[in-house]
Amino acid sequence: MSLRAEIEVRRDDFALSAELAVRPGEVLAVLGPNGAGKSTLLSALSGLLVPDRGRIELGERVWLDTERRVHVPTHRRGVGLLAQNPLLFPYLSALENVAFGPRAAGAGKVAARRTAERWLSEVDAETLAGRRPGQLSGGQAQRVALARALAADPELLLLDEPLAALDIDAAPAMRGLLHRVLQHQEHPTVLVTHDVLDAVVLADRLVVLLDGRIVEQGPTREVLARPREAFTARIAGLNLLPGTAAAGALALGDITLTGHVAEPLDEGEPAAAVFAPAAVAVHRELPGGSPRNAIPVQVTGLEPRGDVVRVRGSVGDCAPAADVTPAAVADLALAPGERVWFVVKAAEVAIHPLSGGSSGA
Amino acid sequence: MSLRAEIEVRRDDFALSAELAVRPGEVLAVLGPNGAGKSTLLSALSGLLVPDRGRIELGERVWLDTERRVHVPTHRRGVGLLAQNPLLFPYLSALENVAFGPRAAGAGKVAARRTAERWLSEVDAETLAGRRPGQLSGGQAQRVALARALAADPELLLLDEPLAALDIDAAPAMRGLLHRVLQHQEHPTVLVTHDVLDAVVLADRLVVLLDGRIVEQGPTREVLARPREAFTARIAGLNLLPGTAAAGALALGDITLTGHVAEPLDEGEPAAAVFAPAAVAVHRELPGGSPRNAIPVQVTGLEPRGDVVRVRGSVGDCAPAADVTPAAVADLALAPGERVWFVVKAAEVAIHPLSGGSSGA
Amino acid sequence: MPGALWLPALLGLALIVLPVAGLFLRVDPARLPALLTSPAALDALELSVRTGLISTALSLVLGGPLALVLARSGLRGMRVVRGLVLLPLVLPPVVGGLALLYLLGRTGLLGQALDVFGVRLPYTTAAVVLAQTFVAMPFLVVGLEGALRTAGARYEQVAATLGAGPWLAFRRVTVPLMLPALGSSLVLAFARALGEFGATITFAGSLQGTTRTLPLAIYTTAQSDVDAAVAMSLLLVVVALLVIVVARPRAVEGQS
Amino acid sequence: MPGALWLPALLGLALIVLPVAGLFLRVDPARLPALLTSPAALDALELSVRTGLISTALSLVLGGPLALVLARSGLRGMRVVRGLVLLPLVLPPVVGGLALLYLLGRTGLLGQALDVFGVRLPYTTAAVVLAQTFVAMPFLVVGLEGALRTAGARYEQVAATLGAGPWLAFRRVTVPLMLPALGSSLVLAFARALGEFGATITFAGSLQGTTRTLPLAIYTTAQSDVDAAVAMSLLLVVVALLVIVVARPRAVEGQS
Amino acid sequence: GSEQQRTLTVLAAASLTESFDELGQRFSADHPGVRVTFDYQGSSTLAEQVNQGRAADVFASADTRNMDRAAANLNGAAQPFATNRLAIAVPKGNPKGIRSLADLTAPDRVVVVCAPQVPCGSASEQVEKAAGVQLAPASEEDDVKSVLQKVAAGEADAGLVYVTDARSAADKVDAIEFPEAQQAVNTYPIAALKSAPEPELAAQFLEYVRGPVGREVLGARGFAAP
Ligand SMILES: Nc1ncnc2c1ncn2[C@@H]1O[C@H](COP(=O)(O)OP(=O)(O)OP(=O)(O)O)[C@@H](O)[C@H]1O
Ligand SMILES: Nc1ncnc2c1ncn2[C@@H]1O[C@H](COP(=O)(O)OP(=O)(O)OP(=O)(O)O)[C@@H](O)[C@H]1O
Ligand code: MOO
Ligand SMILES: [Mg+2]
Ligand SMILES: [Mg+2]
Repeated sequence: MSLRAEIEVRRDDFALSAELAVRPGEVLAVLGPNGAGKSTLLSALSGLLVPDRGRIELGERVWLDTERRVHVPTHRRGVGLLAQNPLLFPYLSALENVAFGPRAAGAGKVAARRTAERWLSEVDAETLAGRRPGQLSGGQAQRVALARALAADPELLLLDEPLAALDIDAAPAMRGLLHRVLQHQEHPTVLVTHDVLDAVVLADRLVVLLDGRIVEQGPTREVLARPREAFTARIAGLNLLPGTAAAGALALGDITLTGHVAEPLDEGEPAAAVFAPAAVAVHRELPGGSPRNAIPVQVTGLEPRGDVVRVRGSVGDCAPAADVTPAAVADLALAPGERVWFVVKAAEVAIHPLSGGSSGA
Repeated sequence: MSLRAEIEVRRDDFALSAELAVRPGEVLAVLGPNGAGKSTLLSALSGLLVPDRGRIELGERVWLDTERRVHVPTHRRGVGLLAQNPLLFPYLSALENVAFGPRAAGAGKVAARRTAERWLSEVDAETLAGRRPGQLSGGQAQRVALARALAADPELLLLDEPLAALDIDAAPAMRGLLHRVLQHQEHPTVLVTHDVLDAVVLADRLVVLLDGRIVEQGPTREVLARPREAFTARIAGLNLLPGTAAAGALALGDITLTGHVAEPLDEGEPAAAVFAPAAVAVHRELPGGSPRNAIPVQVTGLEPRGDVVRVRGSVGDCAPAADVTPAAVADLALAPGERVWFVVKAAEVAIHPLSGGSSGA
Repeated sequence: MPGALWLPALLGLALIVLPVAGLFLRVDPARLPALLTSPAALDALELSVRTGLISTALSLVLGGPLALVLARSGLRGMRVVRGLVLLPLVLPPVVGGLALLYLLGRTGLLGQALDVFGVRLPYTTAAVVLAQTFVAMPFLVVGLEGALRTAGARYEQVAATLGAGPWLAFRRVTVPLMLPALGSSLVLAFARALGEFGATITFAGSLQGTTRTLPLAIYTTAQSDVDAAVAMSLLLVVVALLVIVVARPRAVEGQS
Repeated sequence: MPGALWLPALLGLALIVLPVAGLFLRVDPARLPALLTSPAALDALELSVRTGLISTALSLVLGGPLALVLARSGLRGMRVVRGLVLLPLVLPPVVGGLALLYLLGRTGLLGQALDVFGVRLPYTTAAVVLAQTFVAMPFLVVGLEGALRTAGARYEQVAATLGAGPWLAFRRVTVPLMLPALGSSLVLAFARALGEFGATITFAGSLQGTTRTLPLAIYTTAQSDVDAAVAMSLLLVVVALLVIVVARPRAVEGQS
Repeated sequence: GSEQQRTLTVLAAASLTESFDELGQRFSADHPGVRVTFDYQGSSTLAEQVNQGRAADVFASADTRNMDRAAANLNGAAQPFATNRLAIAVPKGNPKGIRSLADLTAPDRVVVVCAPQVPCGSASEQVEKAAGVQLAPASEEDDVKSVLQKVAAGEADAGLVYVTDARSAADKVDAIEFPEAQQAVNTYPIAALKSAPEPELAAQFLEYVRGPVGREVLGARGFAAP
């Protein structure tokens, strides 16, 4: 059964207007900045919030149709929601919390208990079975909440940042668990996340929500490989510089960037140059020699990233990044405010058309 | 004023026993898996939880001394705690929430408001000033809570995962903010985090908590560069294979790994080989030629990580990782269960002594 | 908690405890055993406990759902209904008894109809229960409704996302969440039912063994012997304290 | 909310509303204006509202801190104190009045001491206020304490980590958090004070303009003219509903 | 033998409590297998209850007015069985040395009376008029027992109560009789009720109360014959 939804929610100074379709077995990742409306979207899908206008269908069943005044209440939707706040029932043990869904679905006490035990051990929390939520740490509570949502075996699974608060071991483990679970189910799933890794590992398709509107949508890797929005590019870890197309190149004010053009581009058409920070070299002076793309930037920040340092620069409205070694930072005496050159080989730059006039990063 | 603490907390099946010292202006990062006792530690430092035994001093002032029955209540400690749950006062606007600390410190209405406005704009939430917490998204609430904690300008700042729930733009921005704030203050700070990046960027020193005990401690980069615990190694993004020292090498069962030995090692002493996943090449067949370290592993998982794929292997109790390109994954037809060789050049391997008998990864 | 608040708190406690303590200091211990084991006292005690428990149960069965409707229905006009529920509290109990009498008495609106089936309520033990329920139920409703609003519907929503229908959510979420509030509300209602006097004497009369509950017996005794009446009050107080302090299940008090 | 719960809810509402409605249907509208504007009725109304407000305020000032102590002090023995606070609820009000009389009356323990200073409480309006406070305060204490325990100390702890001392945390955290519960508890206390009869007549007597509150006036009137008394009850009910439904500030109801 | 047991239900004015309790016991003793239960309340409340269809055998009121209100539900005419008159009740030993109604008007005297709406209150008004004094009471109570109780507790220097009430509390109050009391003699009527489940017993009880035993018991409590 696939999910088709068209939702409009209006609040004082925020409006959500989204249209989505998720096929059976498919996982749709929703990414977007804080306050973009991700949680609001899940609330509407789950029926906890009644949109001002819209239509939601799962397979043949119409869950919502504001025009025909149809509104199926949450518990009849067979929807499972893992909200941003775990909200474990405080008077039940972890095990009883997880058994709640199976019990609600009609399972006997013993069967529900067994199911709950299985899920608890899946999230690596079997030793916490007897604890009350008040006795769990933040990450432990999050894992139990995840187990509870999964144990209910809903027909539409809605996950709001399921891997938040998890430690460095638990996060990959839970991600792996979700991967296994989601891969083998026939129901659609909507997954809200801030971590592109979750989207990459878990989702088939990806939606980027900005300010209540869907600005990008498509197969995960495709959207990430060819981001059209600066936000998308940033989550993809790629630099995206928007400008206008020129023959085999991109004009960015008075800078021209050459690169590999994926699709035919008309001159003057809006387009973007996309490249990885790792492909960027930083120079104090404009280097001579073989033709290269060189962008004059002002350094705005330095962020260690594991074994490299990410140097953030600013040029016009854009903030491209370069990953360099700590040694290079020291050699170049890089510091915020310094003016340097970001140099990137043409072979590393992809130039994509941009739909609509999206603004700079 | 520096913080010196020695704390023992016992619960049913959990015990925390930690001793720490944080110098004025220093930031101490606390890392550790879920349920390790990080939040418990902060509760004890803030005075919300009275340890069973212990002593806490900030500068000359004794906050806690269970032997002499001294217990200074939280509000007299001048301590600021950003807890894992934002817990904004629900009946106050975002601005009033942030102004609470300055007001408590005796600032006038107008002055407190100005301070609050400044901090709200620091966390990029000035537009949310008038909102009630119920009208904020998860990430927005987190930012307001951070502003509230900082605006109180405490003498000891305790932050429990301050960057959780933040989006890809907000997290670096808040990290930058914290960096600026923490760098210029003379008070000690204790920062709990799951993200090693936070520790690297923000902390001078690092403590690793495992199961209620401090297992590693030292200057951040030093600890991360020379992890003695598998957990530390994993958060550092490095592989750590524990074994016993042999001349210029490490014996790991019947495998011998050669590498750079940082400190003199006695033969037979417990030691570990540490190397980056990026330094690992994956081969189907054991490659011939110049001497290399080759470890036979079984593939247990594949995780896309931005533009590379992290291949997790298992050998004995250890789970080393290799980062390879997606193309390589396809070429080698890597899949869980396959048996392959992890090959790493001796120059990339560092061999460190291990304190005590820490177990495998 | 500001320490200075202990002063008014102790004053408040004194205002309640001192008069009652003073009252009982007047009781002649020598007369106590005889007074407390007289058939009149024992009959009244038994009747009071029995009717008090029944009307508390009735308050729960009717008032619990009413509280839920007030807190959760979200209908307009609930403000007014909430006010109506408080009426029995405002009305002097005697007027409440009159109201019950006029409704359910032989000439009353409903009483006439009941009479056709041979059911006559006034002056029966059932009338005592009704009178007590009338005055006690508002306590339960107000107490529970407040707690329901404070708790909000969050956990019920979580239950819905786990597939729990309204009944299941009610049984397994609302009820357990409300246990502490339910406990204190039930105690309030039971205490009020136990102490009920005016509505009972007006609607149910005062016949030993049938309708003369402990407060009524105390009143009647006071007509001739105030000190004996005070001694009987002691019985009432002891029963109430037993219920409140000892019998009240710990579980119901919530996690502290 | 399970739909089936509407049935008992409506039954419960009917049990409260029908008798009261039936009562008022008996009132002869022609006599109403004269009855309600009689000096006796107006004096009583004025006295009731005045004393009711004062004793509600007193209940707040003494009972609020008491509730806080019960909920937050964490001392042992609070179980028993909590039981003691409920005593005025269990005691038939007349016995409560006696208790006050024996403590504060001319021959009473404290009364004798007060007499030395020329202070005599019985038969004064102050006695009415004391009697009403005695019976009304427990409502406030129980209602507030329940809400305090439900809310827990989390937010007060947050305030402490922001440097707020006990007073500031009390004023800026506890009080605003408790506003909804405070609202309903105050209404309960006011309603109970307004309806108070037995303790007042026993401790304060019944004199028009000084101590004869509306319930006392109603009772006295009922001795000779039941219908007139019922009409006066209408006055009481209207005042109570006004306070509860209209005057009760919206803010106090909490965010729904 | 509960099978044979019959129960007679008597509704009686509160001021009859002690007398009727004793009468009831003696009636039971004279009529084996008969139990008498009493409901003592204010006469007006009882009259109202009778009119609302309360099933009982006998109604004894403290005044004719309330008996008249219940006229429609009486089985036969009400018959007087006792009279009562007011007295001044003062705390034991009469500390303020009160001798007459006029002594009650002294400014510092705390005097308590019944409200005019209840029988003892209207009687008080009549005697005041007869004595030509105007009392300034501290409180107007709803029943005699409340007045008595305030005097007994020492909260009032004096109160106007029935002789019978004063006598029942003889260990706490002294009764001071005064001549004007004769101007407001109160008659107690008794009647069987139409709704009586035990009309036969009701008739017997009426006889008993009005007969020699009744007179003896009532007389001992201070009631006079009608
Ligand atoms: N009850 C409310 N009233 C008014 N505005 C609200 C309310 N709840 C949320 N909002 C606003 O709606 C917008 C969308 O909120 P939502 O919670 O859906 O964001 P989100 O995408 O989930 O963000 P986050 O990543 O921080 O969780 C935000 O701007 C938020 O401030
Ligand atoms: N009230 C309690 N009673 C008993 N055990 C508790 C209680 N609170 C926490 N614990 C346990 O104490 C341990 C430490 O908890 P703590 O919250 O300090 O962990 P943490 O390091 O902050 O974890 P996380 O990263 O998940 O937030 C955990 O095992 C937890 O289950
Ligand atoms: O015996 Mo009465 O009716 O209280 O005056
Ligand atoms: Mg959200
Ligand atoms: Mg924690």
